[in-house]
Amino acid sequence: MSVSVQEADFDAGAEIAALSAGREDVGAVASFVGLVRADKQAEKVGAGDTAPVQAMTLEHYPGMTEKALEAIAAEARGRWDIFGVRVIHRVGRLLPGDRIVLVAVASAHRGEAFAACEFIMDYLKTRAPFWKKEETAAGGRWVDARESDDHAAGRWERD
Amino acid sequence: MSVSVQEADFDAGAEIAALSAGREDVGAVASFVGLVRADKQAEKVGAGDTAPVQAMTLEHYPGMTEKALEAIAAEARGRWDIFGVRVIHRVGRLLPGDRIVLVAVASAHRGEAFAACEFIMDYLKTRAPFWKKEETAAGGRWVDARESDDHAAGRWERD
Amino acid sequence: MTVSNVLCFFLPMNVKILFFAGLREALGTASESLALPAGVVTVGALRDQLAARGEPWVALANMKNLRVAVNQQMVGLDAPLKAGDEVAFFPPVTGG
Amino acid sequence: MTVSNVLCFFLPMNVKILFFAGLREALGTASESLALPAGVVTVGALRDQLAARGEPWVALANMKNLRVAVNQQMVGLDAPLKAGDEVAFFPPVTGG
Repeated sequence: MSVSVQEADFDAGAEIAALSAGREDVGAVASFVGLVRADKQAEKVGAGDTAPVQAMTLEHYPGMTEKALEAIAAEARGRWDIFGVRVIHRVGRLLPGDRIVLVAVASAHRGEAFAACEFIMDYLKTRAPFWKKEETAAGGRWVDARESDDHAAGRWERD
Repeated sequence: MSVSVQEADFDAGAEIAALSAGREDVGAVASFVGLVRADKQAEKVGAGDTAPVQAMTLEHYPGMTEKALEAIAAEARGRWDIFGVRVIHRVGRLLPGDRIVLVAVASAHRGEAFAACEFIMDYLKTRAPFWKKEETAAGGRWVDARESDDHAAGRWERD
Repeated sequence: MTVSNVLCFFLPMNVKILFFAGLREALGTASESLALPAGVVTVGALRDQLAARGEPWVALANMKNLRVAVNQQMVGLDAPLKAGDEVAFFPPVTGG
Repeated sequence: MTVSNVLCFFLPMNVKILFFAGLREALGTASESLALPAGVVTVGALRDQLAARGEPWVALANMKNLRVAVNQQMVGLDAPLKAGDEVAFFPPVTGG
Protein backbone atom coordinates (compact mmCIF):
# COMPACT_ATOMS: atom_id res chain seq x y z
CA MET A 1 0.00 0.00 0.00
CA SER A 2 1.56 3.24 -1.07
CA VAL A 3 0.39 6.82 -1.09
CA SER A 4 2.19 9.85 -2.55
CA VAL A 5 1.35 13.55 -2.60
CA GLN A 6 3.69 15.28 -5.02
CA GLU A 7 4.12 18.09 -7.52
CA ALA A 8 5.69 15.80 -10.12
CA ASP A 9 3.73 14.01 -12.83
CA PHE A 10 3.46 10.21 -12.72
CA ASP A 11 3.72 7.30 -15.18
CA ALA A 12 0.45 5.38 -14.87
CA GLY A 13 1.77 2.42 -16.83
CA ALA A 14 4.81 2.01 -14.58
CA GLU A 15 2.66 2.25 -11.46
CA ILE A 16 0.14 -0.28 -12.79
CA ALA A 17 2.95 -2.66 -13.77
CA ALA A 18 4.61 -2.30 -10.33
CA LEU A 19 1.46 -3.63 -8.64
CA SER A 20 1.86 -7.03 -10.32
CA ALA A 21 5.65 -7.11 -10.81
CA GLY A 22 7.22 -10.34 -9.59
CA ARG A 23 3.83 -11.78 -8.61
CA GLU A 24 1.80 -14.59 -10.20
CA ASP A 25 -1.38 -14.16 -8.14
CA VAL A 26 -2.53 -10.81 -9.54
CA GLY A 27 -5.23 -11.33 -12.16
CA ALA A 28 -6.64 -7.81 -12.27
CA VAL A 29 -5.44 -4.23 -11.93
CA ALA A 30 -8.17 -1.58 -12.08
CA SER A 31 -7.02 2.00 -12.26
CA PHE A 32 -8.19 5.56 -12.60
CA VAL A 33 -6.50 8.70 -13.85
CA GLY A 34 -8.13 12.08 -13.20
CA LEU A 35 -7.17 15.06 -15.37
CA VAL A 36 -7.66 18.83 -15.47
CA ARG A 37 -10.56 19.73 -17.75
CA ALA A 38 -10.62 23.12 -19.46
CA ASP A 39 -14.41 23.14 -19.51
CA LYS A 40 -14.83 22.65 -15.79
CA GLN A 41 -15.62 26.27 -14.97
CA ALA A 42 -18.33 26.48 -17.61
CA GLU A 43 -20.25 23.76 -15.88
CA LYS A 44 -20.02 25.43 -12.49
CA VAL A 45 -21.11 28.95 -13.26
CA GLY A 46 -23.99 28.25 -15.60
CA ALA A 47 -24.65 28.52 -19.31
CA GLY A 48 -23.97 32.24 -19.38
CA ASP A 49 -20.30 31.92 -18.42
CA THR A 50 -18.17 29.58 -20.43
CA ALA A 51 -14.75 30.94 -19.52
CA PRO A 52 -12.37 28.02 -20.00
CA VAL A 53 -10.04 26.99 -17.20
CA GLN A 54 -6.51 28.18 -18.02
CA ALA A 55 -4.83 26.60 -15.00
CA MET A 56 -5.64 25.01 -11.67
CA THR A 57 -3.80 25.18 -8.35
CA LEU A 58 -4.15 22.31 -5.90
CA GLU A 59 -3.67 23.10 -2.23
CA HIS A 60 -3.49 20.42 0.45
CA TYR A 61 -3.04 19.92 4.19
CA PRO A 62 0.44 18.39 4.53
CA GLY A 63 0.44 15.51 6.95
CA MET A 64 -3.30 15.08 7.17
CA THR A 65 -3.58 14.44 3.43
CA GLU A 66 -1.24 11.45 3.56
CA LYS A 67 -2.98 10.11 6.67
CA ALA A 68 -6.40 10.47 5.06
CA LEU A 69 -5.26 8.68 1.89
CA GLU A 70 -3.66 5.87 3.93
CA ALA A 71 -6.88 5.51 5.92
CA ILE A 72 -8.96 5.34 2.73
CA ALA A 73 -6.66 2.68 1.25
CA ALA A 74 -6.73 0.70 4.51
CA GLU A 75 -10.53 0.86 4.53
CA ALA A 76 -10.55 -0.56 0.99
CA ARG A 77 -8.25 -3.39 2.03
CA GLY A 78 -10.61 -4.21 4.87
CA ARG A 79 -13.59 -4.39 2.55
CA TRP A 80 -12.15 -6.31 -0.40
CA ASP A 81 -9.56 -9.01 -0.92
CA ILE A 82 -7.01 -6.83 -2.69
CA PHE A 83 -3.25 -7.22 -2.88
CA GLY A 84 -1.99 -3.72 -3.48
CA VAL A 85 -3.11 -0.11 -3.72
CA ARG A 86 -1.28 2.84 -5.25
CA VAL A 87 -2.52 6.40 -4.85
CA ILE A 88 -0.70 9.42 -6.28
CA HIS A 89 -2.20 12.89 -5.99
CA ARG A 90 -0.49 15.94 -7.43
CA VAL A 91 -0.46 19.40 -5.84
CA GLY A 92 0.62 22.78 -7.12
CA ARG A 93 -0.22 24.46 -10.42
CA LEU A 94 -1.56 22.27 -13.24
CA LEU A 95 -2.76 22.98 -16.76
CA PRO A 96 -5.71 21.57 -18.74
CA GLY A 97 -4.91 18.03 -19.81
CA ASP A 98 -2.49 17.51 -16.90
CA ARG A 99 -2.90 14.42 -14.76
CA ILE A 100 -4.12 15.13 -11.20
CA VAL A 101 -4.61 11.76 -9.55
CA LEU A 102 -3.93 8.06 -10.00
CA VAL A 103 -5.62 5.26 -8.10
CA ALA A 104 -4.65 1.68 -8.99
CA VAL A 105 -5.73 -1.52 -7.24
CA ALA A 106 -4.47 -5.08 -7.76
CA SER A 107 -6.50 -8.17 -6.93
CA ALA A 108 -7.00 -11.75 -8.09
CA HIS A 109 -10.37 -10.84 -9.62
CA ARG A 110 -11.68 -7.89 -11.55
CA GLY A 111 -14.82 -7.32 -9.49
CA GLU A 112 -12.86 -6.59 -6.34
CA ALA A 113 -10.27 -4.48 -8.16
CA PHE A 114 -12.95 -2.30 -9.80
CA ALA A 115 -15.00 -1.88 -6.63
CA ALA A 116 -12.01 -0.97 -4.46
CA CYS A 117 -10.66 1.47 -7.07
CA GLU A 118 -13.99 3.28 -7.40
CA PHE A 119 -14.46 3.27 -3.62
CA ILE A 120 -11.06 4.88 -3.08
CA MET A 121 -11.77 7.59 -5.67
CA ASP A 122 -15.19 8.34 -4.16
CA TYR A 123 -13.79 8.58 -0.63
CA LEU A 124 -10.76 10.58 -1.75
CA LYS A 125 -13.12 13.16 -3.30
CA THR A 126 -14.89 13.75 0.02
CA ARG A 127 -12.35 12.86 2.73
CA ALA A 128 -8.88 13.85 1.55
CA PRO A 129 -7.96 17.50 2.25
CA PHE A 130 -7.26 18.86 -1.22
CA TRP A 131 -8.72 22.06 -2.65
CA LYS A 132 -8.75 23.22 -6.25
CA LYS A 133 -8.55 26.84 -7.37
CA GLU A 134 -9.33 27.44 -11.04
CA GLU A 135 -7.90 30.30 -13.07
CA THR A 136 -9.92 31.71 -15.94
CA ALA A 137 -9.68 34.95 -17.88
CA ALA A 138 -12.14 36.29 -15.27
CA GLY A 139 -9.77 35.52 -12.38
CA GLY A 140 -9.28 32.82 -9.77
CA ARG A 141 -12.09 30.86 -8.17
CA TRP A 142 -12.14 28.09 -5.57
CA VAL A 143 -14.03 25.08 -6.85
CA ASP A 144 -17.22 24.28 -4.98
CA ALA A 145 -17.67 20.79 -3.62
CA ARG A 146 -20.09 18.75 -5.70
CA GLU A 147 -23.15 17.21 -4.14
CA SER A 148 -22.72 14.33 -6.58
CA ASP A 149 -19.39 13.52 -4.90
CA ASP A 150 -21.05 13.25 -1.49
CA HIS A 151 -23.68 11.07 -3.11
CA ALA A 152 -21.03 8.84 -4.72
CA ALA A 153 -19.22 8.37 -1.40
CA GLY A 154 -22.53 7.73 0.33
CA ARG A 155 -23.09 4.67 -1.85
CA TRP A 156 -20.42 2.86 0.16
CA GLU A 157 -21.84 3.64 3.61
CA ARG A 158 -22.80 0.58 5.55
CA ASP A 159 -26.20 0.44 7.18
CA MET B 1 -12.72 3.82 -30.58
CA SER B 2 -10.01 1.34 -31.22
CA VAL B 3 -9.75 -2.40 -30.84
CA SER B 4 -6.67 -4.61 -31.29
CA VAL B 5 -6.13 -8.36 -31.12
CA GLN B 6 -2.41 -9.05 -31.08
CA GLU B 7 0.36 -11.32 -29.84
CA ALA B 8 2.50 -8.39 -28.71
CA ASP B 9 2.43 -6.95 -25.21
CA PHE B 10 1.07 -3.42 -24.67
CA ASP B 11 2.05 -0.32 -22.70
CA ALA B 12 -0.96 0.52 -20.52
CA GLY B 13 0.43 3.95 -19.62
CA ALA B 14 0.89 4.96 -23.25
CA GLU B 15 -2.62 3.74 -24.15
CA ILE B 16 -4.20 5.58 -21.21
CA ALA B 17 -2.29 8.75 -22.09
CA ALA B 18 -3.33 8.51 -25.75
CA LEU B 19 -7.02 8.69 -24.77
CA SER B 20 -6.60 12.22 -23.41
CA ALA B 21 -3.68 13.43 -25.56
CA GLY B 22 -4.36 16.82 -27.15
CA ARG B 23 -7.74 17.10 -25.44
CA GLU B 24 -8.89 19.35 -22.61
CA ASP B 25 -12.32 17.81 -22.06
CA VAL B 26 -11.24 14.45 -20.64
CA GLY B 27 -11.48 14.47 -16.85
CA ALA B 28 -11.38 10.73 -16.24
CA VAL B 29 -9.73 7.63 -17.69
CA ALA B 30 -10.75 4.35 -16.08
CA SER B 31 -8.81 1.28 -17.11
CA PHE B 32 -8.37 -2.39 -16.47
CA VAL B 33 -5.45 -4.75 -17.04
CA GLY B 34 -6.03 -8.49 -16.83
CA LEU B 35 -3.06 -10.81 -16.20
CA VAL B 36 -2.26 -14.53 -16.24
CA ARG B 37 -2.47 -15.97 -12.72
CA ALA B 38 -0.40 -19.03 -11.82
CA ASP B 39 -2.97 -20.12 -9.24
CA LYS B 40 -5.86 -20.19 -11.67
CA GLN B 41 -5.94 -23.93 -12.17
CA ALA B 42 -5.99 -24.67 -8.44
CA GLU B 43 -9.23 -22.80 -8.13
CA LYS B 44 -10.86 -24.69 -10.98
CA VAL B 45 -10.10 -28.27 -10.12
CA GLY B 46 -10.72 -28.14 -6.38
CA ALA B 47 -8.65 -28.18 -3.25
CA GLY B 48 -7.08 -31.55 -4.09
CA ASP B 49 -5.27 -30.29 -7.18
CA THR B 50 -3.12 -27.23 -6.81
CA ALA B 51 -0.97 -27.65 -9.92
CA PRO B 52 0.16 -24.13 -10.80
CA VAL B 53 -0.39 -22.78 -14.30
CA GLN B 54 2.92 -22.81 -16.18
CA ALA B 55 1.61 -21.17 -19.34
CA MET B 56 -1.60 -20.25 -21.09
CA THR B 57 -2.52 -20.24 -24.77
CA LEU B 58 -5.20 -17.88 -26.02
CA GLU B 59 -7.09 -18.91 -29.15
CA HIS B 60 -9.53 -16.61 -30.94
CA TYR B 61 -11.84 -16.43 -33.93
CA PRO B 62 -10.11 -14.02 -36.32
CA GLY B 63 -12.56 -11.56 -37.79
CA MET B 64 -15.40 -12.26 -35.42
CA THR B 65 -13.30 -11.30 -32.39
CA GLU B 66 -12.62 -7.81 -33.69
CA LYS B 67 -16.28 -7.39 -34.70
CA ALA B 68 -17.46 -8.53 -31.26
CA LEU B 69 -15.09 -6.15 -29.48
CA GLU B 70 -16.15 -3.26 -31.72
CA ALA B 71 -19.80 -4.07 -31.02
CA ILE B 72 -19.17 -4.15 -27.25
CA ALA B 73 -17.36 -0.80 -27.39
CA ALA B 74 -20.14 0.70 -29.51
CA GLU B 75 -22.73 -0.55 -27.04
CA ALA B 76 -20.81 1.19 -24.23
CA ARG B 77 -20.72 4.43 -26.22
CA GLY B 78 -24.47 4.18 -26.65
CA ARG B 79 -25.04 3.78 -22.93
CA TRP B 80 -22.63 6.34 -21.50
CA ASP B 81 -21.29 9.73 -22.53
CA ILE B 82 -17.73 8.60 -23.16
CA PHE B 83 -15.12 10.09 -25.49
CA GLY B 84 -12.84 7.18 -26.28
CA VAL B 85 -12.41 3.45 -25.78
CA ARG B 86 -9.27 1.37 -26.21
CA VAL B 87 -9.37 -2.44 -26.07
CA ILE B 88 -6.28 -4.61 -26.56
CA HIS B 89 -6.53 -8.39 -26.18
CA ARG B 90 -3.50 -10.62 -26.59
CA VAL B 91 -3.53 -14.07 -28.19
CA GLY B 92 -0.98 -16.86 -28.35
CA ARG B 93 1.11 -18.31 -25.54
CA LEU B 94 1.44 -16.29 -22.33
CA LEU B 95 3.18 -16.92 -19.01
CA PRO B 96 2.06 -16.20 -15.43
CA GLY B 97 2.30 -12.47 -14.75
CA ASP B 98 1.87 -11.62 -18.44
CA ARG B 99 -0.73 -9.04 -19.41
CA ILE B 100 -3.73 -10.46 -21.30
CA VAL B 101 -6.14 -7.60 -21.82
CA LEU B 102 -6.44 -3.83 -21.52
CA VAL B 103 -9.68 -1.87 -21.48
CA ALA B 104 -9.44 1.91 -21.05
CA VAL B 105 -12.28 4.43 -21.27
CA ALA B 106 -12.09 8.23 -21.31
CA SER B 107 -14.92 10.49 -20.22
CA ALA B 108 -15.55 13.88 -18.63
CA HIS B 109 -16.58 12.23 -15.36
CA ARG B 110 -15.34 9.26 -13.39
CA GLY B 111 -18.72 7.58 -12.89
CA GLU B 112 -19.25 7.10 -16.60
CA ALA B 113 -15.64 6.04 -17.23
CA PHE B 114 -15.76 3.39 -14.50
CA ALA B 115 -19.17 2.04 -15.51
CA ALA B 116 -18.29 1.77 -19.20
CA CYS B 117 -14.92 0.14 -18.46
CA GLU B 118 -16.45 -2.49 -16.20
CA PHE B 119 -19.31 -3.05 -18.67
CA ILE B 120 -16.87 -3.65 -21.53
CA MET B 121 -14.85 -6.15 -19.45
CA ASP B 122 -17.99 -8.01 -18.38
CA TYR B 123 -19.30 -8.24 -21.93
CA LEU B 124 -15.90 -9.13 -23.35
CA LYS B 125 -15.75 -12.07 -20.94
CA THR B 126 -19.01 -13.53 -22.27
CA ARG B 127 -19.31 -12.26 -25.87
CA ALA B 128 -15.86 -12.07 -27.40
CA PRO B 129 -14.64 -15.34 -28.97
CA PHE B 130 -11.45 -16.04 -27.01
CA TRP B 131 -10.60 -19.35 -25.38
CA LYS B 132 -7.88 -20.07 -22.82
CA LYS B 133 -5.97 -23.32 -22.52
CA GLU B 134 -3.88 -23.69 -19.38
CA GLU B 135 -0.73 -25.78 -19.16
CA THR B 136 0.19 -27.38 -15.84
CA ALA B 137 2.58 -30.19 -14.96
CA ALA B 138 -0.47 -32.45 -15.42
CA GLY B 139 -0.97 -31.37 -19.04
CA GLY B 140 -3.15 -28.94 -20.98
CA ARG B 141 -6.70 -28.07 -20.09
CA TRP B 142 -9.27 -25.74 -21.62
CA VAL B 143 -10.58 -23.27 -19.07
CA ASP B 144 -14.25 -23.65 -18.24
CA ALA B 145 -16.47 -20.61 -18.54
CA ARG B 146 -17.34 -19.15 -15.16
CA GLU B 147 -20.93 -18.74 -14.10
CA SER B 148 -19.84 -15.61 -12.26
CA ASP B 149 -18.91 -14.07 -15.62
CA ASP B 150 -22.39 -14.69 -17.00
CA HIS B 151 -23.74 -13.17 -13.81
CA ALA B 152 -21.48 -10.12 -14.13
CA ALA B 153 -22.59 -9.53 -17.72
CA GLY B 154 -26.21 -10.08 -16.71
CA ARG B 155 -26.03 -7.05 -14.37
CA TRP B 156 -26.05 -4.80 -17.42
CA GLU B 157 -29.09 -6.34 -19.11
CA ARG B 158 -31.92 -3.91 -19.54
CA ASP B 159 -35.39 -4.93 -18.50
CA MET C 1 -19.95 -22.33 -70.46
CA THR C 2 -16.71 -21.14 -68.83
CA VAL C 3 -15.12 -22.43 -65.68
CA SER C 4 -16.06 -19.30 -63.79
CA ASN C 5 -19.70 -19.85 -64.66
CA VAL C 6 -19.54 -23.32 -63.16
CA LEU C 7 -18.00 -22.01 -59.98
CA CYS C 8 -20.66 -19.36 -59.66
CA PHE C 9 -23.32 -22.02 -59.82
CA PHE C 10 -21.90 -24.50 -57.33
CA LEU C 11 -20.04 -22.47 -54.68
CA PRO C 12 -23.00 -20.67 -53.17
CA MET C 13 -24.51 -24.03 -52.19
CA ASN C 14 -21.71 -24.51 -49.66
CA VAL C 15 -21.42 -23.43 -46.06
CA LYS C 16 -18.08 -22.85 -44.41
CA ILE C 17 -17.94 -24.51 -40.96
CA LEU C 18 -15.42 -23.56 -38.25
CA PHE C 19 -14.60 -25.23 -34.93
CA PHE C 20 -12.66 -23.66 -32.05
CA ALA C 21 -10.84 -24.53 -28.84
CA GLY C 22 -11.71 -27.85 -27.15
CA LEU C 23 -14.24 -28.67 -29.83
CA ARG C 24 -11.66 -28.15 -32.57
CA GLU C 25 -9.31 -30.53 -30.75
CA ALA C 26 -12.04 -33.13 -30.12
CA LEU C 27 -13.06 -33.14 -33.80
CA GLY C 28 -9.48 -33.03 -35.06
CA THR C 29 -10.32 -30.30 -37.55
CA ALA C 30 -10.56 -26.52 -37.57
CA SER C 31 -12.81 -26.05 -40.60
CA GLU C 32 -14.55 -27.62 -43.53
CA SER C 33 -16.61 -26.58 -46.51
CA LEU C 34 -19.84 -28.51 -46.87
CA ALA C 35 -22.56 -28.53 -49.49
CA LEU C 36 -25.62 -27.63 -47.48
CA PRO C 37 -27.79 -30.78 -47.55
CA ALA C 38 -31.40 -30.38 -48.67
CA GLY C 39 -33.71 -29.73 -45.73
CA VAL C 40 -30.97 -28.36 -43.47
CA VAL C 41 -32.30 -24.83 -42.93
CA THR C 42 -31.25 -24.12 -39.33
CA VAL C 43 -28.03 -24.18 -37.34
CA GLY C 44 -29.50 -26.94 -35.16
CA ALA C 45 -30.25 -29.13 -38.18
CA LEU C 46 -26.68 -28.70 -39.40
CA ARG C 47 -25.35 -29.60 -35.94
CA ASP C 48 -27.52 -32.78 -35.97
CA GLN C 49 -26.38 -33.66 -39.47
CA LEU C 50 -22.71 -33.41 -38.43
CA ALA C 51 -23.26 -35.31 -35.18
CA ALA C 52 -24.88 -38.15 -37.13
CA ARG C 53 -21.49 -38.92 -38.68
CA GLY C 54 -20.62 -40.85 -35.50
CA GLU C 55 -17.41 -40.50 -33.46
CA PRO C 56 -15.92 -38.01 -32.87
CA TRP C 57 -18.73 -35.85 -34.28
CA VAL C 58 -21.26 -36.85 -31.62
CA ALA C 59 -19.38 -34.39 -29.41
CA LEU C 60 -21.40 -31.70 -31.19
CA ALA C 61 -24.64 -33.21 -29.90
CA ASN C 62 -23.33 -34.13 -26.45
CA MET C 63 -21.68 -30.83 -25.64
CA LYS C 64 -23.42 -28.78 -23.01
CA ASN C 65 -23.48 -25.05 -23.71
CA LEU C 66 -22.48 -25.37 -27.37
CA ARG C 67 -22.18 -21.88 -28.81
CA VAL C 68 -22.83 -20.99 -32.45
CA ALA C 69 -22.08 -18.00 -34.63
CA VAL C 70 -23.45 -17.43 -38.12
CA ASN C 71 -21.50 -14.93 -40.20
CA GLN C 72 -19.59 -13.98 -37.03
CA GLN C 73 -22.67 -13.14 -34.99
CA MET C 74 -23.64 -15.27 -31.98
CA VAL C 75 -27.00 -16.98 -32.62
CA GLY C 76 -29.23 -19.70 -31.19
CA LEU C 77 -29.61 -23.22 -32.62
CA ASP C 78 -32.89 -22.18 -34.22
CA ALA C 79 -31.18 -19.53 -36.36
CA PRO C 80 -31.80 -19.90 -40.11
CA LEU C 81 -29.02 -21.08 -42.36
CA LYS C 82 -28.50 -20.49 -46.05
CA ALA C 83 -25.89 -21.38 -48.61
CA GLY C 84 -22.85 -19.12 -48.42
CA ASP C 85 -23.02 -18.70 -44.65
CA GLU C 86 -20.02 -19.04 -42.34
CA VAL C 87 -21.02 -21.17 -39.35
CA ALA C 88 -18.83 -21.54 -36.25
CA PHE C 89 -19.29 -24.02 -33.39
CA PHE C 90 -17.39 -23.49 -30.13
CA PRO C 91 -17.51 -23.81 -26.33
CA PRO C 92 -18.45 -20.86 -24.09
CA VAL C 93 -15.83 -18.14 -24.42
CA THR C 94 -13.20 -17.63 -21.72
CA GLY C 95 -11.16 -14.59 -22.71
CA GLY C 96 -10.30 -11.47 -20.79
CA MET D 1 13.40 27.13 37.92
CA THR D 2 15.02 26.79 34.50
CA VAL D 3 13.74 28.17 31.20
CA SER D 4 12.86 24.71 29.98
CA ASN D 5 10.64 24.21 33.00
CA VAL D 6 8.77 27.41 32.18
CA LEU D 7 8.24 26.29 28.56
CA CYS D 8 6.95 22.95 29.69
CA PHE D 9 4.39 24.70 31.79
CA PHE D 10 3.09 27.23 29.28
CA LEU D 11 3.34 25.65 25.82
CA PRO D 12 0.77 22.89 26.33
CA MET D 13 -1.90 25.57 26.92
CA ASN D 14 -1.73 26.53 23.24
CA VAL D 15 -3.63 25.17 20.28
CA LYS D 16 -2.27 25.40 16.75
CA ILE D 17 -4.93 26.61 14.33
CA LEU D 18 -4.71 26.15 10.55
CA PHE D 19 -6.82 27.59 7.73
CA PHE D 20 -6.94 26.33 4.15
CA ALA D 21 -8.07 27.30 0.65
CA GLY D 22 -10.74 30.00 0.35
CA LEU D 23 -10.94 30.37 4.12
CA ARG D 24 -7.21 30.94 4.35
CA GLU D 25 -7.49 33.67 1.73
CA ALA D 26 -10.53 35.29 3.38
CA LEU D 27 -8.79 35.43 6.76
CA GLY D 28 -5.44 36.49 5.30
CA THR D 29 -3.59 33.94 7.39
CA ALA D 30 -2.66 30.28 7.14
CA SER D 31 -2.07 29.52 10.82
CA GLU D 32 -1.78 30.87 14.30
CA SER D 33 -0.91 29.61 17.75
CA LEU D 34 -3.44 30.57 20.39
CA ALA D 35 -3.60 30.11 24.14
CA LEU D 36 -6.79 28.14 24.57
CA PRO D 37 -9.14 30.51 26.42
CA ALA D 38 -10.76 29.22 29.61
CA GLY D 39 -14.11 27.60 28.90
CA VAL D 40 -13.35 26.83 25.24
CA VAL D 41 -13.61 23.05 25.33
CA THR D 42 -15.08 22.25 21.90
CA VAL D 43 -14.19 23.01 18.29
CA GLY D 44 -17.43 24.93 17.95
CA ALA D 45 -16.59 27.15 20.92
CA LEU D 46 -13.19 27.92 19.39
CA ARG D 47 -14.85 28.75 16.09
CA ASP D 48 -17.23 31.17 17.91
CA GLN D 49 -14.36 32.74 19.83
CA LEU D 50 -12.47 33.44 16.61
CA ALA D 51 -15.54 34.70 14.78
CA ALA D 52 -16.18 37.18 17.62
CA ARG D 53 -13.01 39.05 16.58
CA GLY D 54 -15.11 40.75 13.87
CA GLU D 55 -14.15 41.15 10.20
CA PRO D 56 -12.78 39.13 8.48
CA TRP D 57 -13.17 36.45 11.16
CA VAL D 58 -16.96 36.37 11.00
CA ALA D 59 -16.42 34.30 7.84
CA LEU D 60 -15.88 31.35 10.19
CA ALA D 61 -19.40 31.72 11.56
CA ASN D 62 -21.05 32.57 8.24
CA MET D 63 -19.50 29.81 6.17
CA LYS D 64 -21.85 27.08 5.14
CA ASN D 65 -20.35 23.59 5.31
CA LEU D 66 -17.33 24.60 7.40
CA ARG D 67 -15.15 21.53 7.87
CA VAL D 68 -12.93 20.93 10.89
CA ALA D 69 -10.11 18.53 11.67
CA VAL D 70 -8.55 18.01 15.09
CA ASN D 71 -5.12 16.42 15.07
CA GLN D 72 -5.62 15.70 11.35
CA GLN D 73 -8.89 13.78 11.79
CA MET D 74 -12.16 15.19 10.45
CA VAL D 75 -14.54 15.91 13.34
CA GLY D 76 -17.81 17.70 14.04
CA LEU D 77 -18.14 21.10 15.75
CA ASP D 78 -19.04 19.34 19.00
CA ALA D 79 -15.67 17.56 19.14
CA PRO D 80 -13.72 18.17 22.37
CA LEU D 81 -10.64 20.35 22.31
CA LYS D 82 -7.67 20.35 24.63
CA ALA D 83 -4.41 22.23 24.93
CA GLY D 84 -1.80 20.96 22.48
CA ASP D 85 -4.31 20.07 19.76
CA GLU D 86 -3.86 20.98 16.10
CA VAL D 87 -7.15 22.38 14.80
CA ALA D 88 -7.81 23.02 11.09
CA PHE D 89 -10.74 24.90 9.57
CA PHE D 90 -11.44 24.57 5.84
CA PRO D 91 -14.13 24.43 3.15
CA PRO D 92 -15.42 21.09 1.80
CA VAL D 93 -12.61 19.29 0.01
CA THR D 94 -12.44 19.26 -3.80
CA GLY D 95 -9.51 17.05 -4.79
CA GLY D 96 -9.31 14.11 -7.14
